[in-house]
Amino acid sequence: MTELLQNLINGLAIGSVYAIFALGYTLVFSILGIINFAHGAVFTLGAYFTYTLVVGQFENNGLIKGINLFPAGSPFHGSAWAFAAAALIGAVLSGLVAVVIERLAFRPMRARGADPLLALVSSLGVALVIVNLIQILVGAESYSFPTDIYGDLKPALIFSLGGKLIVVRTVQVIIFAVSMVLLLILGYVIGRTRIGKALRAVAENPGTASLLGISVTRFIIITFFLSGFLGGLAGTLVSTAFSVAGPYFGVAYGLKGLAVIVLGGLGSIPGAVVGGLVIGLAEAFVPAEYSAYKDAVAFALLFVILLIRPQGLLGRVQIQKV
Amino acid sequence: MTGPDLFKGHVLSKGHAAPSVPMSAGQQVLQASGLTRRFGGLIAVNNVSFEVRRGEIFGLIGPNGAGKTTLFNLMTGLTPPSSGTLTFGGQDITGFAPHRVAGLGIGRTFQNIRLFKVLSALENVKIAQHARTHAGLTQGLTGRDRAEERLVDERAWALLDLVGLAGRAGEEAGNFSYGDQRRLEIARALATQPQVLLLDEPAAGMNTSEKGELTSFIRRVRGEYDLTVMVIEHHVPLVMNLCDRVAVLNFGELIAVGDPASVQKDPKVIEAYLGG
Amino acid sequence: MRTLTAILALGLASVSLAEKVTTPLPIGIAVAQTSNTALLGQEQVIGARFAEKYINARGGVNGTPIRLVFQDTGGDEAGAINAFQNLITKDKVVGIVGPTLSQQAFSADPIADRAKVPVLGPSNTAKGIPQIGPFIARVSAPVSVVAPNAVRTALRLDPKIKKVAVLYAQNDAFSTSETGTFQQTAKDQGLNVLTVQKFLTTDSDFTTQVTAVLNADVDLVIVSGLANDGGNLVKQLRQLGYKGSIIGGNGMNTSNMFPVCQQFCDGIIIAQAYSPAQPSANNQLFVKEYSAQYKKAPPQFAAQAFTAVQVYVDALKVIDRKKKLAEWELADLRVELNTQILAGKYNTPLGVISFDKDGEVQQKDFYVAQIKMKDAKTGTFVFLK
Amino acid sequence: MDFLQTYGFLIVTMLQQGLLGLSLYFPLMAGQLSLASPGFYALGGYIAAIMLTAPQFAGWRDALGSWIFPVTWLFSALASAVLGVIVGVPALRLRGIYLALATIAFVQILQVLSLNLSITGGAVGLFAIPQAFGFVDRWQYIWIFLPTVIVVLLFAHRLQGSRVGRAFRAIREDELAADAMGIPPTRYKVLAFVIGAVLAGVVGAMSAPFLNTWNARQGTFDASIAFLAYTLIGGSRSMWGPLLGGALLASLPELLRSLADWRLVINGLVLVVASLYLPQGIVGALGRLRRKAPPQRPVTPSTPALGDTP
Repeated sequence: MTELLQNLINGLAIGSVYAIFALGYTLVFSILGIINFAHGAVFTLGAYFTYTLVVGQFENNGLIKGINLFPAGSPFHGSAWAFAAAALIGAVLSGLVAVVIERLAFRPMRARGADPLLALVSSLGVALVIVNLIQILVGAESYSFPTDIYGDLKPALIFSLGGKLIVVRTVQVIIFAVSMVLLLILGYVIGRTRIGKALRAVAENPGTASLLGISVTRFIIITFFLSGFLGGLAGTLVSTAFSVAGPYFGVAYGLKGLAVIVLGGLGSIPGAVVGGLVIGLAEAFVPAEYSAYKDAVAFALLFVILLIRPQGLLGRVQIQKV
Repeated sequence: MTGPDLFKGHVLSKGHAAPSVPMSAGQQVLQASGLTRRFGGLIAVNNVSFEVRRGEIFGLIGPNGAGKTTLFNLMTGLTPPSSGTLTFGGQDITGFAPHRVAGLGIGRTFQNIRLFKVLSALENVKIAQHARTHAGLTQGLTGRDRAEERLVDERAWALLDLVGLAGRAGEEAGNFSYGDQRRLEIARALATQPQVLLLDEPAAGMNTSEKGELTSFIRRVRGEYDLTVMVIEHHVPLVMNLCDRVAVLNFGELIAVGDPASVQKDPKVIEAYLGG
Repeated sequence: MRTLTAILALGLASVSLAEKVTTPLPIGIAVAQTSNTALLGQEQVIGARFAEKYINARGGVNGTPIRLVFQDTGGDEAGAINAFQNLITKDKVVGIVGPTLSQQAFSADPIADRAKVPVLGPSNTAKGIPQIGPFIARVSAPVSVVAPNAVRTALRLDPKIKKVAVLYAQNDAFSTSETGTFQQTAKDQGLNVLTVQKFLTTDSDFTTQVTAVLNADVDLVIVSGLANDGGNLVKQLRQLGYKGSIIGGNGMNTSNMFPVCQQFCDGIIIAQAYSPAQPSANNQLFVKEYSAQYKKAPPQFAAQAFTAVQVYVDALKVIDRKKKLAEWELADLRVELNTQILAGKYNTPLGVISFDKDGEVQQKDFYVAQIKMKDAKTGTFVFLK
Repeated sequence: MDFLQTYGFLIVTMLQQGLLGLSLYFPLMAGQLSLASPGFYALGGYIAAIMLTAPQFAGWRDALGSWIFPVTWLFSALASAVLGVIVGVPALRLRGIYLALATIAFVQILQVLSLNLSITGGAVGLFAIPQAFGFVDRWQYIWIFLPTVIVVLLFAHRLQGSRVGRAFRAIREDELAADAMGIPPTRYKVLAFVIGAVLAGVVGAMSAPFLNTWNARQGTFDASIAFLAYTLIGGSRSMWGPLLGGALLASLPELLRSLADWRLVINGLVLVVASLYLPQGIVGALGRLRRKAPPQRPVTPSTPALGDTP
């Protein structure tokens, strides 16, 4: 029983990060029908941006040092607000990078009406460039955020239940809360606002949308910005919980994110959330002695769900007109 | 007028041609009973029963959305029926996969033309001979398919001749005009060596003189190849001119079957077409 | 079949033209400068570069300077083979230091062995590396001899230790073989291994493993992992309230771990093949100059790369005294160099080392250190006698 | 000679990667985007590595001598075919990107398995693999890989002109229409998938001695994407495309070797630029320069002209 509860907590925390990360993937897919492999690299970038702004110190192996926005002695130094500001700026910068990626690596392809699969290769190229640039600029080391990043909060809440310990890490709570708030905001934006309705119209049918006077290009840019923002923020959240684990940090998330969006249904926004939580929970419930197989869980689930329900948990069936 | 030696007496025909069901003129070839298809809450085809007799040209008409194409899809296995049965020459073929249906001898064209667009006209017609040939991977790799390949090639050219496209055999099918694509699609359907040919709006997009040519063309192939033809068509004069019998579908239900003249006078048909 | 085989194998029989040795003396460094293995590789690059400067400033090989030729192996097997072949035929090096990973060594070392080019593995610790061939040796001691010291030291520091949890990165070749040694040592010492947990070097969330450790209520945790995952694991263990002792494997013997586990690194007992505290004059000079340049004590990977270069230079000095290096044919020199490497004794930053007939390093001193953190950023490995 | 010593491995690697590109091409002939090749490549390599190193097979090795190598290829081919059918039959019901993702999942699952099993040597993998036919230098493996490339190209060429090849093309262009024209899609999709699987498996078996070692890093997601890049950048509509793409992209990091740290950055840029400006792939772009000869009508006087009515 306690184990169940513990697994539930762990699964929800990691699952909520998978969810906001995967949302970025799925937004782009829903609009353009392409999978942007550079999303994992943007995730990594987000973490590095925030770290650079907050801590501003890298070791010797790279070419640049960081910029500390809140150096010691400045008013916000070491406060949770400084961190929140840095995380936000980091996410915005990630969003801008995503927009640049769209401009350079996707738009020329779209103009030509090329095979959407080529976008896979193109975005892989972008990921390769980003990851290796990070390595050249700041080196391959890992970094952790300072432990006081969330102010005076205790690192964890530990209580005993029926003789067994239950551990709730503060970062887990923060990650979960931030993710949920973000999802609610996003849900509102997409479900209720004009921008959201337009986005859905573009996703539904780019042709009709442009007839309705919606500038498709503008919405693609907005979509990429949102996608990069979410990816970058997910990177920051994960790295505060664990560490900024080197330039290749995002690759594993990129791959798992893929499993998440297919599980939930490609292009489905609630699907990304459900998929993220399902995979997070499934991994948490892998018994410790089989933890070696944990990474196979997401993919086994993916394989099975594709065979039973190819459109994913919440995806819609595409009816082919004969 | 005898049909050229395209399907009969051919080396290829031995054992590979559609199993010939003993049928004499006027005997039923296809029989649908109670065919029904639902999509979600919508009933596209509702309890439709009819029969098609050997050698006739059987027209299927009805307003847009009446379920004509769905009925074709049910008959060729592209869509499995929700209920009802379909027999072909006495054999129950309900729920058969499309390639099995084609193999048994029901060929078809598509309302929205589904040629293999980037492949040449010649290749389109060669591909459709699949069920009538048998060379497997090993024969293909070892060159033991040469005799068969030559015949496939000859037959493909002959079919292109038949529809007047032999001069453009190497061109990509997608580059052809609308009318030529329709004709190529008929040639392709004929290449499957059908006993029954289903044509889904073969005259769509054609002008009056082309329509006239099409009518005589369909008649001619029917005679030459001993076919039974079923055709969906909107253009009423064409249907009346071409078909031996006509069935009318409205909102998924069969409202009339008979010779063109009597169907045209049927009050239910008039109501369906004029609205009410 | 046999004749066919002979013909195929002969092909263009290896008629290699006689070539003299070039100066400055080229020594090949084939380590991972790109890919996610670069975290280890870049330390090796620094260590080797430093050795080149250090040695040439002291007259190189009896007056002849050395020149290191770097070829990136990337993180994969094919990259390692390409790097080796470039070094052997294009760069005409006298010997090679590399590659970074044991898996790459299994792939690339046979190439050098067949070409009769000596190889010194700077960081390959898996079983079977020196046995690849007569030209393959390594300066990195296998895990089986390094790890047990740490357990013994931990027991000396806290004789009450009884219950142990073992954790290891199961996708890392080094960690999986190290954990076997740790578990065996723990049993030999009469300890009770209550739980064995696996993780991946790519993992970042260790809540599951940590909870299992806390529930087992152990007083010693032994972690075999690399800097990032190991550091993260320790951080999470401490954050979640684990109070007992922690032993870190050799993969965590790097100051790269400090930015990851920060103040929580404090107290980790680490088995070391290299310690900056090693008292030899040689090492102290190395540490002093290295720290002056890089503002931190040399990590093990850098020290081992340095050592490998030094071994080449020391062996070359001996050969040079017998017959001037410039007079050697390259192919002969490589063979002679290999013989000399295995014959010699070297006073390196790792202490005094020599090699057995297979090429396995015979290291006198192993070390156990405990990490002491001054603050969240800076810490030191404190040598435990 | 020095050239062969230095670049021999690279040249053979180019052929090897070209072959792996081709292993994606066969399913693509039938319109199936499968990224499962690295899984079969890994499987084939493991089978060869185990047969060549495990003590249980010592008797076989003694009895067979150099024949053991072709035997490993055969076993890898068989195992890949069987696994290909087991995976292919359910997975090939999926289309497009969904199939691609399912096959990626398959590769991932195999990789986790090979990391955890003892027979595959865990994370260290298998090593000290004997050299095929007593080869010493890497370039000598050209005697295995070059004939394989030629055989595979001949195979692909014959296949394309045959009834089976036509069926593949028909399914690629329009699965539904192909079905309605009498072609059973599932059977041919599985066939195309299995051909690709067998090729990848055999290349794996040949590569284990070539690389001297085999481990779980051989069949990864990265490899899936690399093979896809070979095919798309080389050109997916001609057998020359994946071969050329594999050879070029495999050699690119080596050609850029002098750039050291920057080489993967440039490599990435090349991928972006190539996919942007060569949408049909290199071979596709070249193909547009060349006009195809119109098909020749067979001269068979016995056939009566069909359109004529007497």
